[in-house]
Amino acid sequence: MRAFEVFSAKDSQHAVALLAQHAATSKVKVLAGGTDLLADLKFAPSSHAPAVVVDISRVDDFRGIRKTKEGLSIGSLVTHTEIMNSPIIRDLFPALVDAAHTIGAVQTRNLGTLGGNLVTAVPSVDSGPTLVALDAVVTILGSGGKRHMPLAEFFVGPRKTALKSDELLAEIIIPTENLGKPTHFLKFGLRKGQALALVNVASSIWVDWEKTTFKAARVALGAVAPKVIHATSAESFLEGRPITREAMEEAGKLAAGDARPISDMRASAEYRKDLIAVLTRRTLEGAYALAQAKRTEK
Amino acid sequence: MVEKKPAVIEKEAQKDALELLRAPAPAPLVPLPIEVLVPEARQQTPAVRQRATRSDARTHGLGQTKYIDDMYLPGMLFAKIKRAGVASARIVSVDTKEAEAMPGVVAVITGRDIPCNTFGPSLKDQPVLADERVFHAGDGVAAVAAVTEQIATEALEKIHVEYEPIEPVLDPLASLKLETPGLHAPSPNIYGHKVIKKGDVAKAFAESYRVFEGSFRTQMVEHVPLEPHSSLATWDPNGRVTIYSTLGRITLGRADISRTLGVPMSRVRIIATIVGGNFGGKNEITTEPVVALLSKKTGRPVKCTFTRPEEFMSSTTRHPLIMDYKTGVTKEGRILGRQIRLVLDGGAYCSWSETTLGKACILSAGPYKIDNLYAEAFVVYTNKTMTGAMRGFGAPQVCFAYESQMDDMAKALGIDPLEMRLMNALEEGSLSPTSQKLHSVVVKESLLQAAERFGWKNGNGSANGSANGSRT
Amino acid sequence: MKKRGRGIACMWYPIGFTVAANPSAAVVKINEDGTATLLTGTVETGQGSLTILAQIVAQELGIATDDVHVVSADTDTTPMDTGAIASRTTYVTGNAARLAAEKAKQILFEVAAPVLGVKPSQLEVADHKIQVVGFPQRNMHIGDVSDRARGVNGQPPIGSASYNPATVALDAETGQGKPFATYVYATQIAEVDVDDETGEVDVLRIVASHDCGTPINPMLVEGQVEGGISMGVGFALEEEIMFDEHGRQRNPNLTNYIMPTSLDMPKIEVDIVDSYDPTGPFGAKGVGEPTCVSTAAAILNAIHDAVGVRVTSLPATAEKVHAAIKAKRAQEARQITAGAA
Amino acid sequence: MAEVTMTVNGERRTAHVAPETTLLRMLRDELQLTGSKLGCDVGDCGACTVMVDGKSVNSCLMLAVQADGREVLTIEGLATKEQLHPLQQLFEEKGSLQCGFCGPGVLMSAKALLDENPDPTEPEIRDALAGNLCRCTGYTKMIEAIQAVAQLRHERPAAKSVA
Repeated sequence: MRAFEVFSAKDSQHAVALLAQHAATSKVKVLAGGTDLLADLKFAPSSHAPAVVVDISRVDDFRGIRKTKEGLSIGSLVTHTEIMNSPIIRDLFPALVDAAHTIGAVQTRNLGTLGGNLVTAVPSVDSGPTLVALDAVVTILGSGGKRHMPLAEFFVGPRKTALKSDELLAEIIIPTENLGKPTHFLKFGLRKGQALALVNVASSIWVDWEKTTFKAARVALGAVAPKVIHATSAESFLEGRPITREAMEEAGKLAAGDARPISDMRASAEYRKDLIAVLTRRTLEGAYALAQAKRTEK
Repeated sequence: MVEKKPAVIEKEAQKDALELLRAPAPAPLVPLPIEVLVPEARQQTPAVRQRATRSDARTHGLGQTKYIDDMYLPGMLFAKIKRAGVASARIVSVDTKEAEAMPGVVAVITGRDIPCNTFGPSLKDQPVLADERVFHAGDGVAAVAAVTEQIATEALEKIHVEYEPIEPVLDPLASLKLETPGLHAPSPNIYGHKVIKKGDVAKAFAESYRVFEGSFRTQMVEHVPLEPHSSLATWDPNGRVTIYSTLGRITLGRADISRTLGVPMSRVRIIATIVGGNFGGKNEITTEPVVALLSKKTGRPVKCTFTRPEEFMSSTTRHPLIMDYKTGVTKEGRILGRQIRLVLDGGAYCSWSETTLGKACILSAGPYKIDNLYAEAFVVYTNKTMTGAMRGFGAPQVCFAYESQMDDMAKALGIDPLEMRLMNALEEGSLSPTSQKLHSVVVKESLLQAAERFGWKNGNGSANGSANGSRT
Repeated sequence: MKKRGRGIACMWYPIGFTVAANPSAAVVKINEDGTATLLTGTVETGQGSLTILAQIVAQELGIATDDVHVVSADTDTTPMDTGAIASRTTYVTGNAARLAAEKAKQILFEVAAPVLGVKPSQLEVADHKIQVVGFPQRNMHIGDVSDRARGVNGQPPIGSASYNPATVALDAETGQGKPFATYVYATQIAEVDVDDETGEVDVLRIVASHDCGTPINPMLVEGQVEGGISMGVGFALEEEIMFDEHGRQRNPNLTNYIMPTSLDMPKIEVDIVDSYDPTGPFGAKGVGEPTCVSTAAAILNAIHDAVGVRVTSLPATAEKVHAAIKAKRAQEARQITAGAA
Repeated sequence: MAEVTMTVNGERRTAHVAPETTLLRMLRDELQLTGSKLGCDVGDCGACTVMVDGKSVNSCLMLAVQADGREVLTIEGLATKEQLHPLQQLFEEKGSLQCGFCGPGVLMSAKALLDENPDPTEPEIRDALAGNLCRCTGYTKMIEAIQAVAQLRHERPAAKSVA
């Protein structure tokens, strides 16, 4: 790797101060888990190399998974392994556990963080769809203070987020009204281990058990648009509709229509659309099965 | 006396306990000895058929096996090679001044510094570093020796090469039709051709109940040894060079190194340590002449280890094949005749293409008794990564074709795929496509043994069912 | 929906170079304590060839694998070898090593014969001893004989030999001739699940039945077969170097060049076919390359069996299988329409 | 230059490294612990796997300064002077490694797995090894060896505390 200076932040305030201090004059990168950043920097040409790296991996106030009055807060430095092992997440959102499990392999999941994954903002970001389907909100910390925004808006485009140069992603909040909302995540990759997503889909639903209809259905798609998107036509189609296989099938087709995939070396746009249709239906089936299971538990 | 003894022991035990309390915390419990219940296979006679452990198993497990990249000699420099990045071009100029001026850079060489800049296992069409012409994007054009790997890497950006691009030929079928002169003019573009001819194929097709035709293609793949190519050179004052190398073939490697360096073989010593995977990919020289020349120029040991991208772009790969099969059979499923045409994408240089061509052609009929055969194979240059030796030398490709067609024919004729193979399989004393009388032939035995283990006749694997795992 | 299928593929594969001479030479030194040292120019590249060669020399000398130290891969100290290529080490280098050991052993027989009161031709080796054929109780420890050879007879037991497979050049026009000394044969059967909505292929199980002549070391033979199958799985389903329109590789890294991980590998069951080649060392042929030859064909036939589509180009990615299923359905739909009209 | 102090295989080690130095480079170049291998340098192959504070990580994807003050276990620390680790013993007996280059990483991943889950199922073993690419073995005999070590713990409960 090309030479750079490393400044290690002691806490979140220090991290923001370091960013503000260096971002004005040098090319700065933030180091959390490092799995994406260091891999990127290894073969980077000189034009892309940072002069300064702000290491936030020891910022403890970006850690922790806890229930707050806003909902479930997940610190940006929570690793994928911690998500997989968190009793509260396993209980409330098994889909988040599944999503974390599809990222890299054990070694990268031990290092890689939720915040780091989201900040890459690659269209195929594996942590994205489930959180978007749960209407997650992010907390951003900067020299100007704190601000919040929906995760869906945090993603701006391929490798682009709403973060300003002196800002950091502090936490991800799943709002109270969605705690325990049945959600299902599926990723389709080119192999089973260490797979990169051709597409990934997450659906979350509430069920109106009296009418057996969908309520507040959310379908989020990854890797098929410049950023993670809501399949809005599928979502509005499902609202209030009786839960049937046909409805899920139709939602799949609509979601495929909402997707704007590209053709690249991994797959063609056409194939990605076909996968979206199938995976959307399957995530809806999965979410409904989970809803039924939760209901029986009670 | 009798009563006193326990008292003493008790007292000593107390003392021990007190001492134990004062002692530092005990070291973690060491693993229990694992008793070897059966006598160790390595110590048994007779030795053959023993499941003896490997002689390198222990050093492997301990992380103590020294691969080339684990070797450091005093004063050693690190070399990196600049890759062309263009698939086809004439080199107009190579400017190394800026790189040479970098602090930490000790020496730079280009293709013009190679005493004899051609090598190859059959055709000597490959340069150590390209000097006049680039034939594929992974060609090296210059090399740097520096005090650290990072400085060497950064110096590559400071080497400026001016190219005059030439339209690359990427499609082997286009290359097949290419008017001479070919890519490597004056050599023809089709640089290898082979025919196996036996019996009368036209007559066999005329007598066949059905004639099946199929066309099959395979892709280019990489060996992916986990250990990247690496070599380390050091000269002694008698003008003798020792090269530690990941070569799988040191004798022939020495001939190539001696030739390219213009040094007598008696002054070249090649040592291959344990190699971290080969699969055919480490069967010819790559960085060895480069490190030897840089070491000579600097008077210091020089090591060069491929990056993973170089491993893909600048070592050999498996030949993509385009395979046309035409096979005539009787109603009962006996193969009467087969006609085959193979086109091998030979990449930028010959490398082991001749061997691959020959084996692919000879093996293309499959392990079957076929009296009437016409197999023809061509290998052509393209401006892609060079193709060479890789586990199977064309056999996995042709097996995919002949066994796919076998199943298609079995299905069309309503014959069980296992039965159709058994009916046609080579037997002891059968004549091969080259009319060689074969011995120790066990095709049928292997078919029956695999079918038995699989439960083929019980219908295993044919029912619909759910999977054990899934990517989704 | 997952559709189950099975596919079979068999193959043949030669040992050694095509006609071209590919000799190996070897030197065996029997030490004064009855252990031995083998010098060989071949290279250990992971296959376990040094262990195999040690076993061959040990067998010839009646000693154990552990008693043979192998020095390899140094052009200054080891004899010529064509190298770790063409599945030739066990057969060609193995034959050379066996012959070298036999020559060294012959010296021991000549030393032991007068002591045991027989002719050298009446001696044999067994379990660290040189003994009279038919009278195993009349024996000497191999170390004692070796030490005697050095200390009394003044003839240290060293043997050297070379071996080159017997071939006949191919006719230039018809390609007829004997390109290889011997061949191995094998069958693999694959069981797969194909998701008929996505085209995803799960390889569940591969049964492999391989001929290698006498398995010098069955454990290492299994290891070769298992590894070859993993390469075959990648060849069948995932791996491909891709190029852009300028001829530059698009995926020269392990992120985008998709090779099988532990999660992508099926359960593998290996059987070694009973076989003996009289031209090989103790009946052995070889096993390196042929292990990866029939895997792709077996998997592609299993896909065909599962969903009725023939994918004719590798790798059979999920996308390719999916496209073939779609095309088949479209064709079936057209046929139904045509039939109705 | 940054001063980095960590506990490596039970010993306190200090080195002065450039800030951009990865943990892998520090282990190999500064501490002469060359057991951890560089196979891709971007976290795909797993040949550089070591344990940091009890968790397996790609040492090529961690800066040495990030490991400052932490506990690092490499392949060189797996055996004691008297005794191979059961994983090393079983990998040897079962012929689990061939060329051996991936071995140190695989063994560290296996060790991390058994530390957390002494009795893993086959799918769990496969999942634990998914970050370690091997081209020689098809992973078959590695999985068998890990299963055998787990089995050993059943037979010898005392072995539980040591692996």
